[in-house]
Amino acid sequence: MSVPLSDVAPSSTEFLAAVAARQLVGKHRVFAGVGLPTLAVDLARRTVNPDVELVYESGVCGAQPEGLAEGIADSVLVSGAAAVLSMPALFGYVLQRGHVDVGFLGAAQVDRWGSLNTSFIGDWDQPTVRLPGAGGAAEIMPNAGACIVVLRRHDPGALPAQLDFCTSPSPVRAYEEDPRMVPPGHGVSTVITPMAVLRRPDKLGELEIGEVHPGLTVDDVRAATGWDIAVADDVRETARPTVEEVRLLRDEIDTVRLYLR
Amino acid sequence: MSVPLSDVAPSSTEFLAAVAARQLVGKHRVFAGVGLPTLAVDLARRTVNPDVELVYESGVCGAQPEGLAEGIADSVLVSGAAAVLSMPALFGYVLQRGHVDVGFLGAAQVDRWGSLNTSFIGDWDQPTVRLPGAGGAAEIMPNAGACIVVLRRHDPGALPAQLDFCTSPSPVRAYEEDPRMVPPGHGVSTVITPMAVLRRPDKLGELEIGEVHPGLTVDDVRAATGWDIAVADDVRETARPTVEEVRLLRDEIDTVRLYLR
Amino acid sequence: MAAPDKVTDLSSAVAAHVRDGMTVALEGFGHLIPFAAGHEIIRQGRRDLTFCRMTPDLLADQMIAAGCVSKLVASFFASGSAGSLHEVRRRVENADPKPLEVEEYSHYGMVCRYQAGAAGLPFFPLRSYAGSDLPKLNPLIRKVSDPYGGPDIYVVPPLRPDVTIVHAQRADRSGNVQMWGIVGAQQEAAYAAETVIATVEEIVEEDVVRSDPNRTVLPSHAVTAVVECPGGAHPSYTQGHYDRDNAFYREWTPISRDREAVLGWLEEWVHQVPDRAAYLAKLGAERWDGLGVTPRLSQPVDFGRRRVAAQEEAS
Amino acid sequence: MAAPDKVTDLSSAVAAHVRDGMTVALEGFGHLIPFAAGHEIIRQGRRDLTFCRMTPDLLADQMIAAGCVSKLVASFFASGSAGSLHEVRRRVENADPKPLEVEEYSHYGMVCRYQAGAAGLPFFPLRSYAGSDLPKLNPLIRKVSDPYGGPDIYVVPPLRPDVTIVHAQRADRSGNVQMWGIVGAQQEAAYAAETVIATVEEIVEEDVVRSDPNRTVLPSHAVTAVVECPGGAHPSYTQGHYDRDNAFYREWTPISRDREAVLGWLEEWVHQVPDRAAYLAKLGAERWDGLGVTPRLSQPVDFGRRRVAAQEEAS
Repeated sequence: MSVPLSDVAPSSTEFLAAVAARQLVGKHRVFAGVGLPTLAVDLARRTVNPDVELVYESGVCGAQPEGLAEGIADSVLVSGAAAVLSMPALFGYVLQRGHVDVGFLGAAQVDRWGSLNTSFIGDWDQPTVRLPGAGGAAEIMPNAGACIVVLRRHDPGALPAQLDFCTSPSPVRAYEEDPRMVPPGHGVSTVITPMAVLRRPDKLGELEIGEVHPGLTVDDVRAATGWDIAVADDVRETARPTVEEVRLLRDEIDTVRLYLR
Repeated sequence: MSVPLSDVAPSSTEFLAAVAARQLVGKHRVFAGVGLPTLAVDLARRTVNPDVELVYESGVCGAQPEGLAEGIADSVLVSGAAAVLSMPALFGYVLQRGHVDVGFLGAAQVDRWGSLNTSFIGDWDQPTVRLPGAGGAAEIMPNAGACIVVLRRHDPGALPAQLDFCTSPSPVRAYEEDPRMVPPGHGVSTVITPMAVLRRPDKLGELEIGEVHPGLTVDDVRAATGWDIAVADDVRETARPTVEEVRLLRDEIDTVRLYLR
Repeated sequence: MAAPDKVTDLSSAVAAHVRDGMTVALEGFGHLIPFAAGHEIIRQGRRDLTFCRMTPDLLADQMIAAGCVSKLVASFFASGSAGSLHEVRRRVENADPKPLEVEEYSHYGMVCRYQAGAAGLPFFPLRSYAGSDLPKLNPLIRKVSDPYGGPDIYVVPPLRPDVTIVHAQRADRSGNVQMWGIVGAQQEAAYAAETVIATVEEIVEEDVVRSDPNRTVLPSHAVTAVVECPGGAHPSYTQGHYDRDNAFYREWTPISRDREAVLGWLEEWVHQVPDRAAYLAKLGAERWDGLGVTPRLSQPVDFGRRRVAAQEEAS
Repeated sequence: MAAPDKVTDLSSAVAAHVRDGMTVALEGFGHLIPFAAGHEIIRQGRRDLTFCRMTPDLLADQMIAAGCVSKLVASFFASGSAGSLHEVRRRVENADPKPLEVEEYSHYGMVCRYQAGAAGLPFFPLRSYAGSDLPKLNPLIRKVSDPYGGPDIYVVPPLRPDVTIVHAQRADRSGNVQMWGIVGAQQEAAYAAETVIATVEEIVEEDVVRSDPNRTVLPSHAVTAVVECPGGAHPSYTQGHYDRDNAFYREWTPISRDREAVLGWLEEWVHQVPDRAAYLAKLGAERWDGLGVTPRLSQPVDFGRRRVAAQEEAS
């Protein structure tokens, strides 16, 4: 008997959140920002990983929100939480000490090594676009066990051959600066886009195409990527979300359509 | 009309505590250990400096103890205190940041520069006496505005020409290691002994005899000191405690004779 | 022991302590953001401030648009966790109407700068930045070698604001400040500063504070001035008092896109408003009530009293 | 979300996590000293421990006399704030019955070592030791140069215990530990360790802990095992539960002077006693009651609930 699958578009938030949730199998502690990661973690709790624990940049641990959080510092995350830590404790003792297994990150640009740009598009001195900057991503990248990046675009602009600026470096760039400074974390292990799931199995290696979303081909994905991206030997089609996963997202997790359209 | 003076012995705790209390005129924040300093601060509050605030090594600020504290971590200091800080905050943000005006210290040995030994008598490897060690004194000495040392002995053993070990260094020793490492604090400004009050007016200077207790001469004090100690131009006799100061110490501050004999 | 009374009003506190050209930190990580104090700085027309804030959100957009700020020291430039700060972007992208100097770190880099400032240290080490372009962008991010034989490690310099302003739930008159919920890096930002202004929802009796000394984030020795300023964090929130005005944040984005609209908003909501009480009145009871929360009290803990002491008092 | 249950008994926790030759920290600065855990380590006959404790007081005297400890890492060797630790002195002064290795710092040096261990840093800087003999005594105290042009500064290396043991007022079953009163450097000592055992006066329901998340000093992710152990800090104290047994500290000094008396005491009060409950029973109700305190409750603070959420529940 097969589980009924949903036909939501691969570019939809539901699809991306469901794919992201599956990455959390067996993970204990997730460092998540707001938005799609929140949906993914909530969905994972209701499906593949009921014990997954969320840690927020704001210092909140073991939150049990009574409503959907609008932001990582939302008061609903604090009321009834297991702990609220100061930022020196959160960034120093929890993150830098190595208590986080998975970090969710967003980015304007991701390169082949999984380095991220969240600072500038164009020139540093007078950028075309001033992006939000590092935030905690520069800490999450080296210190979390591994990082998952979710992109809402898949084109050579978002996945360029060369970053306009490296905000949060891959271990590969740390190695280039000084082999002894390679951080404990794996860096980006997975990039989820509207077209594919990219994997980076080797800590010092490149991203490769691991899964291609339904209706698309490997060549579509390669054509939309800014460098000549490798293809995994076991490349396969991305499993669609189940009808149940989509129902949970729409009817139980984001009932107010805060993140879902 | 003159205030009636007490005839308690200069070697008595009452005498030393009264002399110590007078050193606190105009000081805001005092870092005090237990014992005689506690008596001195309490007496100062009731006489020369009602606003003086006590900070304890244990992290307690603005204590309003309902009983006489037996130790710097006594529960009576915590109940009703204005704040209890973690040790990183107490030593880092309060002491090292420079919020303490006066530190009270004890020592087994004090040298001419006001460096202290609280670690070893005799050889470091197999000492004749293993003393308690640095504790917080190594932090109080460089970071408090100035330090007051109370000695229960005045002899060449307690005031030697050469320390067996320098636990808490005078700015003079810091200067000898590296002139740029001279700490913000003055170091020891005053040493109160059963015979005299020694002063160190110059941050990089030597202790000198500032006051000689009643019944003793400058020569008595010099003979009991382990080096050829200088004498202040304005050397005078130490003012005796008033009858009222002694009454406060015995009948209001240490009614249970915890520190007074 | 008569502790000094540090209570004053906001305009007096800002007039006394915030001067043109100063380095000023207004901290609060998505919670307890001192908006009322920022608006008072705008009203008093301060200029050339170096504005320090980990997350310059729309408070930064407002203070920069008002012309108070010549330099920003920060780690994340966004409205809440999403929207753009268009005033900041106009300055940085087009120098419109004039350039804005930006000194940029990561979040932990800013936290470490405050820790170094608070502890009187010359630098603070952190395990970030290896391979990043940030040290190239910001030459104040440097490296030291590990005397124990490990790899080099990056360090940041101390941040020592002339003035740090924080908002909290309560304080006593002598300036013992208590806050709960998300406390961010406020203790560090305050201890790092020369002068500290704390705006609070309520000034309480000393015995309220002293019933729970572990709740005190800033002891009186670290606080220069205390101001009672209910609603002082709106449109951000104060845990247990009022919730975040998310609609306000959404409304800001279109305003932020149009410099004239921003200036119009500042004229209407800051310059034409004498103080926070008038601001809240203008906001209206309905909107304000809509941000209210229902009680969820902490269970009390026992600090205990020594029997002898208790008995003495009884007798 | 079903959080893992970390509750166990003390003998199981010590048997599972404390092994011969380990580096073990038992912290608590004059408050919440984990005596019961130390006695269990003695009962189980652990050997060659590197014992880390800022203030090795009579707990150290006892564990060293029992033969558990081959090395001490500490900053102040005294009973309470006064009396000598004669077992420590016999070892250090006369190697009687055998030598004891001592690695010595100042208080802040130890705190900085725990901070470096807790934050995964290679070293931690502090403004102490210039001109002191301590760096000559302890070559692990080193200097680094300031990349911003200031003078050199001393640093200490991280302290990373295999096991840290702390005592606290309460925890929930998943290991969220709450303490109040003097908290010392326990948060740092715990985060610095690989394994953390928390003994507590009482295991409470999750909702007690969650009613006040700011009170949590150690979140469950930092705690390996939780043990309910009432009276576990005697003869030191637990704020709000029982006071320090000052008479016991005074009684210890003469015992400490005579090694045979110490061994006799250990036989009677540790080896012949199965657990802390039996220890307290042996101590006697009268003495225990004499240490009791009368209530002095913290005033509750409001964390608030979002109206929508509150209403949903109501409906």
